Amino acid sequence: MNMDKNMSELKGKSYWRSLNHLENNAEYRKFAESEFQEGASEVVDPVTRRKFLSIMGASMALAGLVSCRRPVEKIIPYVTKPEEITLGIAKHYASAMNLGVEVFPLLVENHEGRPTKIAGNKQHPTSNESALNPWAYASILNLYDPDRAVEVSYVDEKTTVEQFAGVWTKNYDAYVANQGEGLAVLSESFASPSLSKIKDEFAQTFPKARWVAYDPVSDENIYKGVEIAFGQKLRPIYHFDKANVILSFEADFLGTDSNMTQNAKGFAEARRVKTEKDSMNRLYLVESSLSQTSVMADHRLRMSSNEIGQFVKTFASEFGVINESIQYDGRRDWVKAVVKDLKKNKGHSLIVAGRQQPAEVHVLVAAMNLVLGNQKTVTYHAFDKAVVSDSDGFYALVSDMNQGKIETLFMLGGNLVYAAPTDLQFASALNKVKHPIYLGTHYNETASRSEWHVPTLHYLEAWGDAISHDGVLTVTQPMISPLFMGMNFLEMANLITTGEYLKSYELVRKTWDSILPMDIFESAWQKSLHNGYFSGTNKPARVSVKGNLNTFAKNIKPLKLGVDNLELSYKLSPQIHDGRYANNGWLQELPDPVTKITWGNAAIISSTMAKKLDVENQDMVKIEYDGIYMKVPVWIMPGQADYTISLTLGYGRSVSGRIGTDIGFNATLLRTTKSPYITAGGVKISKSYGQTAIACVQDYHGLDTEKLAADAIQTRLPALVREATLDEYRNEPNFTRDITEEYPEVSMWKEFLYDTGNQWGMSIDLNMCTSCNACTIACQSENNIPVIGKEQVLKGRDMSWIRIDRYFAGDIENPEVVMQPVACQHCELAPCEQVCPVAATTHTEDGLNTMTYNRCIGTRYCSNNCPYKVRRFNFHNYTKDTPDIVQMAMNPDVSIRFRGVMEKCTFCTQRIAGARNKARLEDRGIMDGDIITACQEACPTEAIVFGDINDPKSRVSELKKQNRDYDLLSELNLRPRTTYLSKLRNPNPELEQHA
Amino acid sequence: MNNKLFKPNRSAEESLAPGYTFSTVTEDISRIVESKPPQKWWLLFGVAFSFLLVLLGSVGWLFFEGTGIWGLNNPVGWGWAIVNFVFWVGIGHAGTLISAVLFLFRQQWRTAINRFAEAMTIFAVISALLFPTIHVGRVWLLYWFFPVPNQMAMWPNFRSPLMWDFFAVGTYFTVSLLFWYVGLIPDLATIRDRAKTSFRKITYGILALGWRGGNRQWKHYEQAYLMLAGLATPLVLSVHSVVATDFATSIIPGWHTTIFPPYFVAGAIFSGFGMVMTLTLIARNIYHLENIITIGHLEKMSKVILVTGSMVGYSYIMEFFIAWYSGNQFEVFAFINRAFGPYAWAYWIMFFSNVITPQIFWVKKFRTSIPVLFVASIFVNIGMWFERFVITVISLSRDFLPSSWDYFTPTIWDILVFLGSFGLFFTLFLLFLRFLPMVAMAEIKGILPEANPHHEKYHETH
Amino acid sequence: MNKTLGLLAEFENPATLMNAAEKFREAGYKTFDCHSPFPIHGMDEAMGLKRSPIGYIVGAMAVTGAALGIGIQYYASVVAYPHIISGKPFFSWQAYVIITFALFILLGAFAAVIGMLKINGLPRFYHPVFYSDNFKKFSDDGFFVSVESDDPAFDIDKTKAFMDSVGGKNIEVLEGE
Amino acid sequence: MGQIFPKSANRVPGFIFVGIIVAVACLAYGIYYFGSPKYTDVGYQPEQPVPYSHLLHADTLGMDCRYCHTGVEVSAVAMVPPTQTCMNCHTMILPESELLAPIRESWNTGKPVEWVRVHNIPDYAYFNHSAHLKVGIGCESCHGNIASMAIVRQTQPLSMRWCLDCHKDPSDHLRPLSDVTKMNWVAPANQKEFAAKVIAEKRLNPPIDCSGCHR
Repeated sequence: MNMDKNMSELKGKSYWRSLNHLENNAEYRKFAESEFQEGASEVVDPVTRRKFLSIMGASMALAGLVSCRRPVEKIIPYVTKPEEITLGIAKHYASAMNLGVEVFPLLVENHEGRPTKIAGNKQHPTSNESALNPWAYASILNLYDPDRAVEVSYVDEKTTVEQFAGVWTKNYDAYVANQGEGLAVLSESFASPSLSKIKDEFAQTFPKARWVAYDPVSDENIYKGVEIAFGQKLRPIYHFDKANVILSFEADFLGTDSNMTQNAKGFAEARRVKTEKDSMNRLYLVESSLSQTSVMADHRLRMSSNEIGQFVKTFASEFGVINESIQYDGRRDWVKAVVKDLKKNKGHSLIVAGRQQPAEVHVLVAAMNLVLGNQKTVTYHAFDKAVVSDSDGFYALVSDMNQGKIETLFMLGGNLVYAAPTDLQFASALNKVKHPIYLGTHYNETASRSEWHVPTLHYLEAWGDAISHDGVLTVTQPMISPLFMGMNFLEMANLITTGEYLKSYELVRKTWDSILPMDIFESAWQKSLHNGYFSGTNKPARVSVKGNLNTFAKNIKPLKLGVDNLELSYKLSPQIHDGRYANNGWLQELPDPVTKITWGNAAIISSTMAKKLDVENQDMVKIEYDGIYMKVPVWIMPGQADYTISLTLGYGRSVSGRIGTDIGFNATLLRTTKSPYITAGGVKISKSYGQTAIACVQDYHGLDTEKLAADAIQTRLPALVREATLDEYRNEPNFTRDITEEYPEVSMWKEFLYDTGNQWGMSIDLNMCTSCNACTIACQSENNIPVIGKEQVLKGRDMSWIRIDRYFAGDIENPEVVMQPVACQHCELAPCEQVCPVAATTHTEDGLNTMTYNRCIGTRYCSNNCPYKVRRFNFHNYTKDTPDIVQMAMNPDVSIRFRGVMEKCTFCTQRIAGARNKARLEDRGIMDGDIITACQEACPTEAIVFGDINDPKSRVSELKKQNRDYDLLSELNLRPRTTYLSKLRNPNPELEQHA
Repeated sequence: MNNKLFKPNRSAEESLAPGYTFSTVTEDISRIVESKPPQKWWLLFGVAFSFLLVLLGSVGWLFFEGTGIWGLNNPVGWGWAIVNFVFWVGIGHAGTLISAVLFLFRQQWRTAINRFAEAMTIFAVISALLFPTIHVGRVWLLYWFFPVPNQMAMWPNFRSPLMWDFFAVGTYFTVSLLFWYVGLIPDLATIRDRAKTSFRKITYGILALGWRGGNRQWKHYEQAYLMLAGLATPLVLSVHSVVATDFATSIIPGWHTTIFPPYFVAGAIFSGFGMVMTLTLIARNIYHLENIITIGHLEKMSKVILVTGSMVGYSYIMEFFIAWYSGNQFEVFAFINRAFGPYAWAYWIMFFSNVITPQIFWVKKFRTSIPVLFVASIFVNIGMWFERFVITVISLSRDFLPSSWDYFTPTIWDILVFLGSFGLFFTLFLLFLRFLPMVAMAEIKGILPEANPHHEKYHETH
Repeated sequence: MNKTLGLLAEFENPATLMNAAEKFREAGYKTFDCHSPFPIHGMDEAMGLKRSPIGYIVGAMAVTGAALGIGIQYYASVVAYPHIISGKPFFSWQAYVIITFALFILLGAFAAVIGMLKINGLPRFYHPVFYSDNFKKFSDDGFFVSVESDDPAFDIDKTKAFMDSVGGKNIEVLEGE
Repeated sequence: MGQIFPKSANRVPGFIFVGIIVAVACLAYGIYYFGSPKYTDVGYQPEQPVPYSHLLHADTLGMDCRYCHTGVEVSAVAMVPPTQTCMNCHTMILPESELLAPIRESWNTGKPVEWVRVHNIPDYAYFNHSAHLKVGIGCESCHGNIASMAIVRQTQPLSMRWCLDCHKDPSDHLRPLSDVTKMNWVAPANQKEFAAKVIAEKRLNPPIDCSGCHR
């Protein structure tokens, strides 16, 4: 992208003014239809495409009549074409997304200035290649959320940003005068230099005012623990790539914990195995509820969350971190073996604990890591310009609100009326505030109780910045001028502090003026915009244990759980986070990595518990905790600790657009300030009446709990997901292929030889897949896969082109979990093709199994005959009522599928075509790496690799040469182009006999 | 070979009650077409027609809303629609079998029932063809099945069993229609010649094509009829074999079986005779044809049911054996799952109705008892529908990858369309009873003793 | 104005009809016909008719059908627009057998029916014999011999007498335009 | 008297038989002829908001296609030029012309000119201009001799069969890259060898599988 472009353009994106007309839709649509011309035809594109297919009936009813005289179609060119735009060619710009103190550096794909797809920014030092997590991927859809707040509202009347600004400036001076008495700002945690700068100014301008940051779910306990242990405010960053042995106390570091993508990358590097000679890391995991991380566990111990505290102490005393001798009657052998293993790997081991564990635990963990000399595997960094969640501050603020001490409260983001712990009664506290002012993306629970509601701009609509833990400055640049009126955090914060309404661009520039070197500012700035960052450093702090740990350790007291004294733990939803993505269809329909539940949540309990309660999946139960109760369906999961219940947060939103409202059950109702993550003891559960249907994309209502099926699965599993321990692998390197016998191949046909030109293929390393779901979402975004809603999912019609199959092996209470991503395998002898009566699915010479939507008449025979069941059918016209604005998220290079048409993974054929054409224009062949499929791009562990298997040097060929390579359902001899690398585990030999 | 079809019959009794003369045969059968239909007919017709309306309604909704209104899901891409298709096609087979195969084997008892057995075939095939048509996602593009040149330069894929189906069943329908009509010509002439009103004269006159019953015509007529029978026989066997290949050529465990074609054909004949039995008993009862359709006929049919039923039973057991013998875990599971999985109920309904029920026909008392025959025939119909359900749905619901297993539950629309197809079938059938001679008069006359020029009674007269 | 088109005589049963047929043949009548409600065994011999050629027509057409079938399939999947399908050869003849067979039967059947009608000169709605009201009975229980005026051996009086002599009843002269 | 039908009735079946055959034949031909894009699309020549003449610009003035259609060599779409492009010249040339009023209006109001699309292919068919130009397929092959048209009209069916014909054997349409925008281009005598050479050199293998155009 040409750098010498003048900024006003990038900023103004003049050609996007059109979208400001979005409110009056009629005019907007007319304009949209006109502004973008066909081939690159944009906003209207999916519509026309769909319209086309729908009238095909009429126009094709006569043989050969594809195009009878069509309605006159208009081409409307630009008036002045912005020179960085070439119609039909996507542009990529660097930007970034903030989620709390986390930064996701992005590369945003723009079609004629319309962002359609985001991916990680490879160039960015703290980015993991192009990988992201599902939240980041799906955030593009929030930009086009039809339920976004579109206007500033004052009580019930609609007004404008300017009016709001005006009103505030009036009161501003008064507050300056009284030093901000009765003024408070409540924000989410953030790591933005500009915002921190403004926060400091705020503190100066209003000494008596208060600015509190609070997240419903945060790493606060970790920070606290570290602070207690080392006496300084530090943030631990894990370097799994340097760790050979990892002990995790309920840390879901490959799942919903912070820095998941980086963690996954590091972990994968330490685990990746190319030959039987390589070594791989070992993960010990102790947890109460089966987490995503458990997929990778070599040893998993099932233990209730509060017992873990005691367990940690046991370790602590083993390491001499505390001099209290613990009577631990559990798996002593386990402790011994693990301790031994950790000690053996001093400096190359790592102990982590989950954010839900109390600070005391983290104190001990931090200390132990120090004792083990793990300076490389975990580093501690000062919070540079980051503001983190501070619960106590928040609680204090709320009590002040209750006492009417707060007159004006600015809430920057968040949705605390919904998300604040129930005992705070935040809603009623808010009523006591004279002027509650809310800056939020949606009209939601909080907005409905605020005097002012100002819409938040999407991060791709305004400027912002961020700083990652290692001090790298990252800039968030807009891709599109605001679709609706609103402000972003910077603008609002600045307005509050200075009383004047400045655009985010100026604010960011101001901050960066002070950071970037004066002399070369302009070039440095341009460079940062191009690369998306400006390199900086934040050296790890030198740490040593301060104070006596024993005292803290004392606070950890185990307690005996029982049927009527249960433990209840709250987890972040892997799909909709703390509820902020509740209105995001992609995420709602994304299956939970472990439970495979979509569109809602359930109380997860162990089968033993279920028997005691005599409940089955979907039965409603009543969960009670000090006087408050909620009714919720249960879902029985293997590996759940007995006498524990886990609930995911974020569901049961009462005010959240057309998608998120009343989906699932609100766990926050039971959440208290005393025990925000783990309510240990005092929780009661009882069977209630009725059931609630739960849309689970696998094992139909726990179908495979049925004996017959369960056995069948266990017999099939070894061949489907091939697995061995590292030692077994070393002893017989060819175990993978030996699992099934090879049949002599006899055919009645002379088969087509795919031996010339490019031959596309894919390799998926099961040893790498953490089931993070990034591929599924990335695919959905790339290929315009529709969202079909709970009913349809319940009917078993989910549309995901790449799904992640999850199987349990072994003991139902202590299962081993395996994950297997399955998309179209592009069999060379594809059984789907021969059965299609109209040749709608055929094969290309370069080995793609293509699905021609516009030829398909929908007999569904191909799907029946697909042994992998990867084909997806449009049972209804799923895109019928997709709002125009959502259609702006559609990828113009992929057709929208109409009702009655089969669809499936195409190996991103549009990207292949693009690369082929690019190569042609540059007079060269396609090179390895030219084509990256959406799923590959998204994979944080590089488990998925796509390429030319006809080129022996390509990455994919290299992988397929490995001795762990195998075909799924090889006995069918379909010659799939997607092959798998078998899974390995690295158990501790000393523990195996016990396990 | 001697191409005289209606050899005089030494013992016409077993095919026809004694005491019939040419004119009484004509009278008894033609009367039905000429007189107002009885109450019962109106009653049945009313019911049938209202079901037909249900069909039209639900198909309309189906076209509007898409196949999503059915209970189909991802593993189970074919549900009741295909089940019904196979069910109806199967029914059809008895008709052709009776008229063509029994004809070639010189089974004279066929003459009493072949006419409406053939009619049944045609209407059954119509009901059958309905389903593949409506079950596709985009009905308006069905014409892509036809190999016609077009601007897309596209042609159908002749490797697809559905394509085979399209041709096989299409041919089957056409041939059955021709066969039926050819058989009708002499009887239409009879109705024409008895006609009182000019309207009837003209309509039946046109339909009869000016038939004069001259021997010069009979000669070619018989030859043609024989030819049609000869062509229809391999056809009828092939058609259901082809339908079987829809399943047999796929790779789904429980479908991928070489036994399917013969087993489907046996099943088809079985179900067909079941339906003929049901219909015969109804027609017999409405029009009091006890003398023309005698217990003898019914008994013979029940014997066929017994035989084919046992063949089907054999296949069921054989499937299990082969699955076990193949040692292929997927195959083995597919069958165990049928009998003991979540759909076990369906399997056992099928097994009881198709294998156990017919066994009662070892006893003559049952073979000759109208109520027993009726109930049994109903059971056969039910059982055979479930056989197709078991094959189609159960196999699909649990194939290779357990992750994709799911359970199929029909919606109201599945049910309405199915019931509706009965409406279509019976409406057509009742109209046939009303307006066309339901028994082949010419053929009946042909087997009367008097039909033989060398009959002793004539020689006395000399 | 009415002209004589032929003669019609009724016989009471198959036996007499058959015996009459033999007589007519011996008397050298060529185009006379015996009408009966059902085909009578041995009548062809009695009338001295040759075997019907329909079999050959059917055979010929059936083979044409088969050729057509395999032809279409070859053209479509090898010549017109070859697609790679399940890695099978473009000409997967094994898969083409069924449709070939279906067309074999289809055209055969059409040949049988159309051939039969053609040879029998059907449909023919108007025919001299229909002038006789009595003739109606042929489709019920009547047995008739008709001799048309174009028969070389036809002579109104002689034939009438001959009919009477071989036992014909209610002999009628068929007259019409 | 027993005759139901008059003697003439005997001829009716014959007539009907022949009639049906004739009718079917006509219908088939009718659909084949009137239904094909050759009939429905070729010759489509809509009125344009501005009487822009390719004849004048491309032929008389000899402007190259690529002056206005800038996307054609780099992108899937050739791109209809923005008003700006017109104004580049028409601020000086005929600045007052009545005919150019819509252009000036668009320039002043910023409201684009609404041209009527002439060459249109279904949205599910992905055509790429740059790919075709790069291998030496001339504009003329698909658009006809645009330079000879005062008002643009469609000269080719643009039907799938038509595309495939060329994809199966492009040799008649391959030109030296220098000539792609030439109009009235006549193939040299050695066209066949030339084409063969190009195909070999560029390893041309125009896709005829579905995903070549449909995604």
